[in-house]
Amino acid sequence: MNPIAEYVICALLLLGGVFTLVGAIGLARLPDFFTRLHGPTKATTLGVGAIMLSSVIFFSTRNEGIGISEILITVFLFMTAPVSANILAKAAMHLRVKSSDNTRGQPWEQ
Amino acid sequence: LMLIFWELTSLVSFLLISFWTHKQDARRGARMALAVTGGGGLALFAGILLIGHIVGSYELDDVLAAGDLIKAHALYPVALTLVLLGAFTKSAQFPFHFWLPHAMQAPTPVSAYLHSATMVKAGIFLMARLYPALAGTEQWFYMVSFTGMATLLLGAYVAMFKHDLKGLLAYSTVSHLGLITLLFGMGTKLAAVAGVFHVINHATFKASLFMAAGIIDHETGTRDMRRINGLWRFMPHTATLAMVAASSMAGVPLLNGFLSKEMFFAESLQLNLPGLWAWLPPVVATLAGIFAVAYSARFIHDVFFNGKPVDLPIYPPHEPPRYMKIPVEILVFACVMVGIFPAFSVGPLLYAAASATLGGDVPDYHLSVTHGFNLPLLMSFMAFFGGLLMYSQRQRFFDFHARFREIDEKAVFEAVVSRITAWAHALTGRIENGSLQRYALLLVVSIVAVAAAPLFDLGLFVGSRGLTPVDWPTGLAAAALMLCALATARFHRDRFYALILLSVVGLIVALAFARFSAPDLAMTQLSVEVVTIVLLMLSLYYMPSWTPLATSTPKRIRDIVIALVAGTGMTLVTLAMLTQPFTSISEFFLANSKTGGGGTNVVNVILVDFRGFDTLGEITVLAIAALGIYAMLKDTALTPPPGDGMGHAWSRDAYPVLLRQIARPMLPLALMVSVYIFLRGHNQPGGGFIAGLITSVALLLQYIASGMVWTQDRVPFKYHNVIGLGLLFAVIAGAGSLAFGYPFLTSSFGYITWPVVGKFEVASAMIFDLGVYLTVIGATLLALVSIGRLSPHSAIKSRREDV
Amino acid sequence: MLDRLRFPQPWLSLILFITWQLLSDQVSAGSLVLGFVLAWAIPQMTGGFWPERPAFIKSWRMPGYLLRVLTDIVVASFQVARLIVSGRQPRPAFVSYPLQLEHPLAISILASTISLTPGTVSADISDDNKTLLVHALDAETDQEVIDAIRTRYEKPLLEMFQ
Amino acid sequence: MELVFALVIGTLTSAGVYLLLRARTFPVVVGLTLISYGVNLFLFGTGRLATGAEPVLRHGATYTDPIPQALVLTAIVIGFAMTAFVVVLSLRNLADNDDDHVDGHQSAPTTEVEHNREIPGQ
Amino acid sequence: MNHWLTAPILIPLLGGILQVFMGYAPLSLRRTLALTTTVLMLVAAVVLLVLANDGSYRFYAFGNWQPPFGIVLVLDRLAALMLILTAILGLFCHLFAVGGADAGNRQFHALFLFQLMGLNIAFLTGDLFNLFVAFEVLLIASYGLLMHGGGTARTVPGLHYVVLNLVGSAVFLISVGMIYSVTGTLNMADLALKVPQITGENLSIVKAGGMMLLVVFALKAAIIPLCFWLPKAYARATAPVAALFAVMTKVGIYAILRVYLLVFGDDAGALANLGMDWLFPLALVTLAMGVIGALGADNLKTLVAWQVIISVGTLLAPVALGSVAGTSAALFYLLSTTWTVAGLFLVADLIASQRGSAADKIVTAPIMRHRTFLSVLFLIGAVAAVGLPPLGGFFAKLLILQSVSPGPEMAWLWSSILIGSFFSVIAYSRAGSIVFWRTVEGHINEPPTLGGSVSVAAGALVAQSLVLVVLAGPVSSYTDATAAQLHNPAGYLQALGTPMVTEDN
Amino acid sequence: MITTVLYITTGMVTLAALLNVYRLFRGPDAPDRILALDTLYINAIALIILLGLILDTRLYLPSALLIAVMGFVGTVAMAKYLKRGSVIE
Ligand code: NA
Ligand code: NA
Repeated sequence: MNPIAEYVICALLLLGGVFTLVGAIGLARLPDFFTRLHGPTKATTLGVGAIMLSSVIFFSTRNEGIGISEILITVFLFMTAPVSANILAKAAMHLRVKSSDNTRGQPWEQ
Repeated sequence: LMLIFWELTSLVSFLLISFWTHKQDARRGARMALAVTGGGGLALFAGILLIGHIVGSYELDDVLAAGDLIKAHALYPVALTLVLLGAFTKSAQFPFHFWLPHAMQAPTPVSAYLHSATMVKAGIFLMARLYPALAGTEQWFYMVSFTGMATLLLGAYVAMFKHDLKGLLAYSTVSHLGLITLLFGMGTKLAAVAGVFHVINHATFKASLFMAAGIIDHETGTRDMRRINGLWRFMPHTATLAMVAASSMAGVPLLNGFLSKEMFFAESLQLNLPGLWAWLPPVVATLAGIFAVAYSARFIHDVFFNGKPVDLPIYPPHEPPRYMKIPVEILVFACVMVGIFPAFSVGPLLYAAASATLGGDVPDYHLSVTHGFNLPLLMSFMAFFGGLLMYSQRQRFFDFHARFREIDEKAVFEAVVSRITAWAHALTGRIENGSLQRYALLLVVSIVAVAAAPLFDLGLFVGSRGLTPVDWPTGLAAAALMLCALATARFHRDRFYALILLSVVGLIVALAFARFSAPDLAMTQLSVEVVTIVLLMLSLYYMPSWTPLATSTPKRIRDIVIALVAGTGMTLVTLAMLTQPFTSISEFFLANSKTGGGGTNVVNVILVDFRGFDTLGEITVLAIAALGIYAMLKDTALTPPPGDGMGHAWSRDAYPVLLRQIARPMLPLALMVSVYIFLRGHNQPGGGFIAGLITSVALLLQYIASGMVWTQDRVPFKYHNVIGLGLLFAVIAGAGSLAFGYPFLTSSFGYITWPVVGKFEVASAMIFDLGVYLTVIGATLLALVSIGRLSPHSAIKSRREDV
Repeated sequence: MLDRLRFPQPWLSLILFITWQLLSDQVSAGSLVLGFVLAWAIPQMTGGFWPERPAFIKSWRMPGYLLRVLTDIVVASFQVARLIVSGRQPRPAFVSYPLQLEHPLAISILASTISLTPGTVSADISDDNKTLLVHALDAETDQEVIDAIRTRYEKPLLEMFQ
Repeated sequence: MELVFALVIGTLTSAGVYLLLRARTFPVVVGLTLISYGVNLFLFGTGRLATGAEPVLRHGATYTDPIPQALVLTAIVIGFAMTAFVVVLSLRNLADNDDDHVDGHQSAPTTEVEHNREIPGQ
Repeated sequence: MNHWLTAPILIPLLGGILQVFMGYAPLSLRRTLALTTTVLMLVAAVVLLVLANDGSYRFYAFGNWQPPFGIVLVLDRLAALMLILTAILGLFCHLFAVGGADAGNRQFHALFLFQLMGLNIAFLTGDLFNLFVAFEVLLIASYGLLMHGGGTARTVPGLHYVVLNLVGSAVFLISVGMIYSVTGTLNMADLALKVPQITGENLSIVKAGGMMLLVVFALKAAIIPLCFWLPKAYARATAPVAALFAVMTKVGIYAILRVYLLVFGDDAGALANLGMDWLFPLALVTLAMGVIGALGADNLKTLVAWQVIISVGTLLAPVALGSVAGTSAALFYLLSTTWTVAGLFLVADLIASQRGSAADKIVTAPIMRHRTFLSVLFLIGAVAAVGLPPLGGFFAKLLILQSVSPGPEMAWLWSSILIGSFFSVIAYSRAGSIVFWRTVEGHINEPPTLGGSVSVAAGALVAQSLVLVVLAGPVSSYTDATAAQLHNPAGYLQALGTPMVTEDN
Repeated sequence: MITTVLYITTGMVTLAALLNVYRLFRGPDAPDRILALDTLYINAIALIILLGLILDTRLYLPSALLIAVMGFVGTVAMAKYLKRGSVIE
């Protein structure tokens, strides 16, 4: 395992961990549902993407062929995250979940 | 064998009595008769079994020979009581006498044959046959004779006051049976002979009286003695016959009745009972004689003389046709013959019967018209005059008798039966009250109770393997799982919230499977998890969205306690089990998976090869469940609540754009993934189940995103056929080996090398897995789409074509 | 007849082919052949499920677009992370974004990109596919959000789909 | 590790049994699912816990017992079929008797017990 | 290794699959195909009976894997007995169903055949987990069949039946888990070898597992206190289904016989005769409860349903005492009571169809059509059920009473059986006389005519009690041999030595 | 060096998962809970990949892939129930 790969993997892992944690913190502390929606769609998805990348490098540099099926997982995540965010937002608006007071503009009536 | 005919007679009598079905009391009488005689039969059944057990065989002569062995045996008293119970109920002894009079409802020929001559005598016959085996002991004497005495007195007394002709005859039969039983009870050989003799005599005169009563009934249309008077003028011939028979019943000299009654009186004197008791049998005998004479006198006088007949349904009565009287004449003639020439006429018959009863040694007895002037003769004269006296004062006796409320045994019996049934109905109603809560509680409590003992002495036990340390992520995950499980129980009233918590629990369970080296399980659990979520969401639509509080607090505390006990039990067992050393048959599978099964994923090879039959059963369960669900929902109409119970109506927009667009590419991609997982299943985690579930979920997404009708048009096949095809493939994969003489489900595999592609494996297990794949898809989709079709919108449109 | 045998949805088959290589972890002769067969077979079966197929004109520009989106996602994540960590109260806003794209797939791609990229989530699409409701996490003025989306994402998509 | 595993199974069983004894079909179904999770984990545990010992043959590896894994896989699928049936049956029960009581007194008038029903969720 | 062993499983499976495909074929075609499948199954059962009658064990290793690793089918006398019992019962129930009860659900015949398949697997399998799978197959099929037929009456009892059995299945898994965690094997013959050698704490684990397994089988066999779901469920099921269910409780008893004589039998060391001391009193209480229930029944089907529970009690008492004669008597009674009860369910349904609105309620009602024919059937059935001579029921009870040796058990057993019969005489005679004789003038709207197949099926099942009397000799000698075979499991252990099919032979 | 980093990352992701569970419990409305559940699914993917890395095996990758596909469909079903009620119609 050559040193450069090791460092890259560690960096990606830490990056992934931090982002996942930040996404979760966002989810926990942000005031209303709609603001919380941003956390997972971006931070968590990127965090998991980083961990996926580290896994690709980890397995590819172990001289037994390349390990790239993780990429597919990331592709699926990037495809589905916005859709689930959208349908969740629609559901929240339907249930008239109140957004925090300093929000400019109003959600649409469902 | 005898027992079978015994029961048969009680059965036949039941049917015959109830011959006149429309009459309500005929039915009741019949049922009562069946119940009493049936019950007695069962007791006899037990008695005979006991005797058979003691003697070791059921042959009659062995039993008779082993008389003293039986009497000495510890079980003798029990056996005797049971046998006697059978005899007494059959021959209507006190206290089981009440059914006989009510059996009188049966039509005349039946009652004549059944209730006077044979069936009722069966009890006596039984005592006679088993006399040598059972008689002679103290217990026999007391039970038989006292019952006999009681029946004798009671029968005679009640007969007196019966206004119905047949009622009188019936009770007189009861009384005479009592007399015979008493004779057998006395224990002396001579008494037994007397008993047999009276059996013969009673049969003759009682049968003729019954037929006479039948004739009177036939001629006058009634049997009420108060209305039948002075028939002498109308049918002198029948009258004379009846009077002779009646006087024989009363024990008038020169008739057979007198002889056996005289022997009875003689025997009652011989009984050497200690002290004061010595006088009891003769007094009883005479008293019974008095009553007998009384009711015989009533039978003669009240019917044939005593003034004019009162509003008879058929008037004027006249002599019955010739053929009806012949049997009566024969019988009466027999009475007279036996009365006058006893030794000549009935001697040999009596001797044969007696020897059968006494097992050979018949005492010398002397049959003659009279035995000269002696005490028995005196007793019969006293009985004669006493009876006439009593009859003349009958009016006072009637008033005296009228004071007792006339108890109708039938009503009592019916009341008892209906009270029992009402009580039974109430009891079952209370226990089996149709509450699942209670049944589930009973089941859980029994399981806990049964497992408590062994687990209690297991206690908190850690086996020799000891505990391994916990890494804190696993610990945290376990804590989260426990928290969510308890939260599900706590918040189960908010149904949606409970389902989310349930999905979290499911997810962590899947992670646990992955954590403890079970990739196949993790994937299966995840896929099933999601399909279950979709299933629950589909059904939650129709359910109220929260559960009102239904059980009272003490009950909930009780349930909590039971749940905790069950939980601790499981924890104890798991802890003990996990830490005990373990050897299992798994080495075989690890060794033979590649060589024998042709795959490196041992779990998959076990599923499709080593234990393929389990999987065949399993996919059949899936198929049946889907068919059952389809059948259950086929024509069920369910109207969903307008909103989600929290005040929001359902929104109109069913298919958001973004979801529809994403669903388009997802299907081919998901299919690719499921093909990938299917093909690698044999060597890497994967296989038919998981691939099938992925394809089902992909198709479900189409149903969710674009609706039932849109998707249904694009699905070319019917799910029933997919299930059928799946099962067929599985069976073919298994049956293929039969052709080569190998057992069902034997797999074979080989490697094929193609120019470009190189070497790849072809296994029969692959076809089996394909069967699994298709069945899973067919079953999952048939089930969930059937629920989908319930919704009002799709229900209408899809009436046209069925899934 | 022949062309039906060819590729009804060429792009989809290509994606599927690449997916198969990704799935089987190594690009071997076997995976290529099987990938090709599957990439051809599956679209045949699932053709019906994708009715209104877009007519790509300039599809070669798609990779460039994806690369831009990826870089923006990374940048956005840092921005959002900084916001969450600072604990500052965000200034959220609902912005109605007038769409110029017509094709539902194009609109979906735009909406997904918006959700994935900095500070914005596409909350809803109007029934007439004319406007897009965007929720911005922390934006001074609505116009700022609209302009950013217009220039960075809608323009390239318009070129591709027009 | 074994203690935690045992406690998890115990908790799942307790929660499941409590819900099983409730008076409505929905909690009963949820209870049954929780119990089946507990049972599947228990059956899985009979092969003793092992980390990284996947029963997929590769040279130089120790393997855990594959039998319980096969049994649990079968149990999960059968459990799914049964859960699906009982859910649909409770739907059918709703359609036939339009209430999901299971404690004997079908849709009794709201007894005083039900008046103080809690506000769900909180 | 005789392929016939798989016949009772493959025939209904293939028949069922055929039915699944032919969901939309004309009804008459489907009926003939379904009936031919049941007839073929009967033929297979007869062949196996002849094979098993030579007293030897036959084994069939699926997938050609050496037991205890693969799953093995075991054919002995007991299995053959149960197979023939189910095959005959299945044929007549099917004949009755074809008379009209199978309408309303295209998949009725598929479910019916899968139910028979599940039963046959349960009787033949020699593997404990495969027994669980067999139970699941026959349970899920019975759920589907129980809900068959229109109307809303059977949903609630159906729900009770399903939920309770789900709990039962969960506990079954736990027991298998407990036993496997110690013995490390699932094959019953292997278990019989390993159970005696268990020591220390493992003993209490396996004991707990064994006892819980007994509770599961007790739930299946409907022993008190786990029997209260049965009356409403069976009374409300459609007639042929209820008749077929008469054998469902017997599966529980078969399982007790098979597992508890083989694995926890006399020579099971510390775990010998596990739970049998509990079973005897429970059996008698079940009998008493059945009688009370029968007395309190307000319609014929409920009366017959409680009769099922009475026969369970009567059947289990001699089994619990564990003597060879007891087991043999129990098996004889099992044959007689299963067919009789099934016949009574069918007769009750015929009566119900002829009495218009009064159906089979024990109340006064206008005279029904075909009264004489139906009353004769009911009479024979009732006499056989109660055990009055001269029918089969009597001989069975006679054998049971004789099988027990003097002592306290004998007193208890005799009194409960005899008193039970006494009260059931009252119950049946009361029901019969009210239903058939207590009639009132009145008109029943057009009662359907009695179909040929329907009355033949009901008649045949009831008539078997006569047949059993005639064949009492050979049948009781067969059951004696079965009981003897069961009580020395040495033969069963040869399963572990089943020869594998190799290239040469 | 990698192993220590792996443990740190696993710790962080586990903490993230716990925060999600916290939000799931507290979440005032149902959409919050589904969002928490969906994020939990994504965290689970991360955990599985990390497990694969720790154990140095690729056997768990398909499980992670499965969660990605399945988690999405589960979330969609729940959200659609909240909004539309009937998931399939
Ligand atoms: Na008179
Ligand atoms: Na964004």
